[in-house]
Amino acid sequence: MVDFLEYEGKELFKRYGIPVPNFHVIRAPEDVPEFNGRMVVKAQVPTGGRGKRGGVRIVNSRDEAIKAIQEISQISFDGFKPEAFVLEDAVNVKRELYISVTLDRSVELPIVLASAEGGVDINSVPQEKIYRHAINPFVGVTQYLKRELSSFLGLSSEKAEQLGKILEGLYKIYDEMDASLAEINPLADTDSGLLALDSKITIEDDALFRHKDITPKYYILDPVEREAKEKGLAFVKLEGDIGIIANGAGLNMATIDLIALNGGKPADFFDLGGTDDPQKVVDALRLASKVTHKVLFVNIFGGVTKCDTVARGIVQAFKELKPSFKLVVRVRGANEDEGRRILEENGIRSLLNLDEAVKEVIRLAGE
Amino acid sequence: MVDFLEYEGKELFKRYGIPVPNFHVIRAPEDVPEFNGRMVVKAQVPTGGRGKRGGVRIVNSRDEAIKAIQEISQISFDGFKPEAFVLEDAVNVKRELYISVTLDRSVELPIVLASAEGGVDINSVPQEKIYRHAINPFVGVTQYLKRELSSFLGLSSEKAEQLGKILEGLYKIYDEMDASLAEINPLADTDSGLLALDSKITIEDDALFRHKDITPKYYILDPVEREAKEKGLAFVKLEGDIGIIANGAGLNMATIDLIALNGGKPADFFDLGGTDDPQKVVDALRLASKVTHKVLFVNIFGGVTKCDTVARGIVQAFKELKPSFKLVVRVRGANEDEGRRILEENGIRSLLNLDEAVKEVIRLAGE
Amino acid sequence: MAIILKENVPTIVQGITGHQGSFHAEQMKIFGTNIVGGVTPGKGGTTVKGVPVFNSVSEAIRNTGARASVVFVPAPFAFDSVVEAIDSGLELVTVITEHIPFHDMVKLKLYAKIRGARIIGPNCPGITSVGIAKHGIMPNSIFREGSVGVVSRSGTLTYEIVNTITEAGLGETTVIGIGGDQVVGTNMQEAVSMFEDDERTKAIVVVGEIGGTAEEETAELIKRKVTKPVVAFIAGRSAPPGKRMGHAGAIITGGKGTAQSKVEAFKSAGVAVASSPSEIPKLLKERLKL
Amino acid sequence: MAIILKENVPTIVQGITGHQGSFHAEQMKIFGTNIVGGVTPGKGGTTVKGVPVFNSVSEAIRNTGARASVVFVPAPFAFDSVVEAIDSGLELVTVITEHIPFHDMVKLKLYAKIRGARIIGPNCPGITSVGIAKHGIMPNSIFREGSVGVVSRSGTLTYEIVNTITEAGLGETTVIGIGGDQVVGTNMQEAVSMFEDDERTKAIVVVGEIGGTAEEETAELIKRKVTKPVVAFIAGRSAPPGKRMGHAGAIITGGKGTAQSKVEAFKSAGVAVASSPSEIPKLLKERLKL
Repeated sequence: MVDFLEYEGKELFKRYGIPVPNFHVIRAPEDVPEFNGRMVVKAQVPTGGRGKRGGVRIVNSRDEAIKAIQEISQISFDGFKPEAFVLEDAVNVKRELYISVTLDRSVELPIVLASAEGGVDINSVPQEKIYRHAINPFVGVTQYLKRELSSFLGLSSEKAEQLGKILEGLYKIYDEMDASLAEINPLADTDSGLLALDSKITIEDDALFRHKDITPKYYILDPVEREAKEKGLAFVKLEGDIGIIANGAGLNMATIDLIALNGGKPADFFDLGGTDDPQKVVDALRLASKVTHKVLFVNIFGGVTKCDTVARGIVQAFKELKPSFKLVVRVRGANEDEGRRILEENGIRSLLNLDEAVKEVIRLAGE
Repeated sequence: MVDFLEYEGKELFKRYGIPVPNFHVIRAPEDVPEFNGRMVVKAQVPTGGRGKRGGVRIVNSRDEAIKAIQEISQISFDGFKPEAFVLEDAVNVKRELYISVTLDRSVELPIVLASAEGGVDINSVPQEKIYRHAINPFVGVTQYLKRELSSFLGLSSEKAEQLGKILEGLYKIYDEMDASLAEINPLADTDSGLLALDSKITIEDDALFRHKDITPKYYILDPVEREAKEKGLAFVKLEGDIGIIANGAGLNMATIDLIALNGGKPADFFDLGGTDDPQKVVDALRLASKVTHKVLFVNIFGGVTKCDTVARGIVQAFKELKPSFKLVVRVRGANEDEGRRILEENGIRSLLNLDEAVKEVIRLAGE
Repeated sequence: MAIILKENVPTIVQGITGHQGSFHAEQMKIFGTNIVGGVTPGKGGTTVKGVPVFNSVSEAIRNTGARASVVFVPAPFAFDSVVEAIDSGLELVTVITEHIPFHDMVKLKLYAKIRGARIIGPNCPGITSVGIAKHGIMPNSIFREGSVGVVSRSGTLTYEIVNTITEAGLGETTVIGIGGDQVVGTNMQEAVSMFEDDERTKAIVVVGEIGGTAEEETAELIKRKVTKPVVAFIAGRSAPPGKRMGHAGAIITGGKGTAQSKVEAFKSAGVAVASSPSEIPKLLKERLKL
Repeated sequence: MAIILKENVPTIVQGITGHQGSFHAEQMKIFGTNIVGGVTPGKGGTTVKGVPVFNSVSEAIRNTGARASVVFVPAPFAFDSVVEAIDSGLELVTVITEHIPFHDMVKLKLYAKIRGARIIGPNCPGITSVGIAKHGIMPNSIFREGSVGVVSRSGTLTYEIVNTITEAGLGETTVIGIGGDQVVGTNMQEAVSMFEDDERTKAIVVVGEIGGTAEEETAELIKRKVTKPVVAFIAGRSAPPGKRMGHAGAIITGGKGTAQSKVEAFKSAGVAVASSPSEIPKLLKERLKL
């Protein structure tokens, strides 16, 4: 998942005809231009609520702007330091509106969400104050949708026309950029028209093959999690002391649930997925060994991934890494006998029954 | 229906990434540039078969080009004089291919037609030598269609890629320009790649509201037909001596058929359509009076168009125009009594039965 | 029963404030159609001939429970109006509007399929199920309840023929004018197929014309599965090739769509082809052994 | 009978020359699936494990009469391959490929509706009708003919659960893995509805997970119309909000898609919710009074 920073999203907005205030991207104090009038300095961070933490300041001169930037640079936003700043014209806002295009999984279509109560997290707005309307990708934004939406937001006919164009641009971003979210919050209603004051654009990794110009930047603080992400490994970090490696997302989830149900604390899980490559097992164990676990539980139901392949990977990894954690292995399915034999030959005990294996894991974690 | 001239189509091709030879549009001899090498002069006329009639010449110098233009200007192409000329680089053609996108009424989808036997009227190419493939407008040109098409035309992988782009461009023209036909014939297969040597683009009048930049130019020789077209009146010219005015296209067709079936010769028909406006009746009669008819047959089945409205129009037109032809009026349906009364008061006899009216028309035409 | 319009469903008129829309809303009401509202954006809250007007189809549905609409809005806005009708959940959308680009109709037809809606038209007189309801602009006076199903590509020619059938002492179940355009929401084959399945319909009249291959495909269908007597009439027998005969769809191109081909196709399918409208009731009576 | 895969239809493998495609083509054949061909553009004329390879789906259909396909082509080409399959007239397209953008799936699903085709997946193990055929990658060894219908958003967890059911002496009618993505061709509600209508299926197992509202909607459906006993298992009960749990669709966002909400929805619909895979056969036996 690629999250665009505010300024990256706003550059996209400009390209798609969505009006934004004039702004400069500031990477260093010397980038700040001389200016007259009121402007706003905004920290560019991949996390919400920056305003409340002092990441947004009104400034009236170049000096004030530089001072603000220096001060904001000291703030940590959920662990992130600002990479850059937006310096933009301050706008007299009459109302803050909300509008976004995202996927509605229930109707399996893109949906427009809008509200006259913008500027806050849309999840905190009561349902009845949110306008929802599906868009069929084969038809796109219709005139009647624009009319309904403008009427819901109580806009004058002139602003209704502007909103229509904004909605078309936002839907085009969603569609052409394969976005999972294209959001303007707030969309400022001002005397001189509508203006996008902030942007939130998210693109799924799956679609990046169509967007070679986008360099994925992942805002992940945990180094192990980031390494896994960068290598395209399916690793999920949790809190706890029991590491889990399984093949398949569903089996992984079921495994952590079983551990938790029996009183254990899952630390993370690593999904071997559906390829039969022993190196992947070694990679998984290497990553696991970077995290302090008490117990590592390898739970395999062999299909595409064969039990013997996993066994070989485990044996190889243990030789290389000599990890400190205790290991519980459970193998079932394709080539389970061969897998168990390989493990046994290398002094690793394995179990067949999932419930029993989980009990063993809990026992070892409690030692 | 708007037909683009060759150069207008080629300008569109360039905009949509379809390769064409370098060309100049020549409206007067002084537009001809100095050049080296072989070029072609082509008359810009809204009709086919110009080559056979001397409308295309190879030239080797500016002087030759000017001479060719002057000579071609004397030729009549189905009654049309060339409005302009295309002067373009002569191309060494290895094969002439055909490709077009049009509507397939049977499957109700756009269709790609292609053949390795281009350069001739596609209707003269045997069916088995024509590739046909529907395009769903919600999906557009697919990769597998491009592969199939290139394989059908026997193109190398490099030219296959070029063909894919040409097909995409051609389909985009069809779709974005609301074309009813977007045709390249011939598409030249040359050593340096594929090149569109001619263009045929047709746009339905119905779609012109979306294309304000297109000024409809109608290539109609008959002055009455052209006047009707320009005024948006539904007038169809045939050969014969009996004029027909009816309301509705189907009723008009059925009326000319009945006339023909009974040995008469329909001269033209005018469709009053579905609006209840006496002025339209007057317009129809005015146009009819410009053509020499022996008999004019007005056949109305009143619905939206009321019989009394038509009657009033006829009376008014006869006062204004005093036409020389004999008139037969048949009115049925909405307000038929009132219509007949108005006609009778003004000394115009009318009939109720269609078959009888047709017999009367034939009788009068035979007098 | 009847086809398509099998019950008097609550119906709205899109574009009711226009000249045509208001006139025919009233005519439909006089026929007995359950017209419950109209839609014209910006005119919500007013009434036209006693019919309440709403700003949007969904507003009309919320207030009236409408399930079908008849569309009179001008061609440039028709695509959007039909999408609105379909999106809002209407089952049947009869489009009277003419001059809608066929590109729009290709898309609308596919879209209706996704949503399970039916479009009739455009550029058509609509549908009348005698004794049930009328959606469209056919004259109220020409019908008589009976057992003949009529499907036609034409408008006034349909009235002429229906009137002939009625005057001959026969009557109609449903009369559907599918429209004269190249791409129509409901086509001739579908209508004939539904008439075949309709219990009350005893004979089918098909009014075709030059252009396209709908008649040929209908003839194939008749050969394959239609057991009821069919009488056909083809308009445009004397039309020259390459000329558009008034209807957008009525044109012979590349040697295809000639009247001759259609007449032959029908004849080879055992269909009685009338050479004039007045012959139709005679052929019907023969086939129905009346 | 079974659901969806009711007979051993002639089937092709799209992307058969790849590692996964060729391996599973063979596995499917071993299971008894009627694999008649494969498609890889440019590899036409060759064979893979005795299966003839064609350049296009239409070529494969002309030569083999195929009516279904299993798709293994990489994600960037999957949209096109599925459109090709649908355009060529295949009825059932099972997509194993993972990482297809959900934008593509939204469109494919609508497109399949236009053409009357069914898509299963993507990012799924496929469908197995025990005793009939297997389309996909489920291990051949875990099944036993029986009366339990299984629908699951997962892959290996499905194998685990099916294996547990089989080892407990029960057996399956059809096992369908609908896939772990946000938008899937055939969804949980449809599968449950078809199991309800399938005569041979006596009980239904639903394997859900966090994310989306498919389970809640399925619970609604069960309340409304399902008479057969249903046992559910929800994966991800201990998953924190905002984390994508491996599957693209397994994420709790804006407070929606929690395991708690799903478990409660099922319970209120009278569904037995298992807290571990091994509990499922016990609950099944109780409900089936075995």
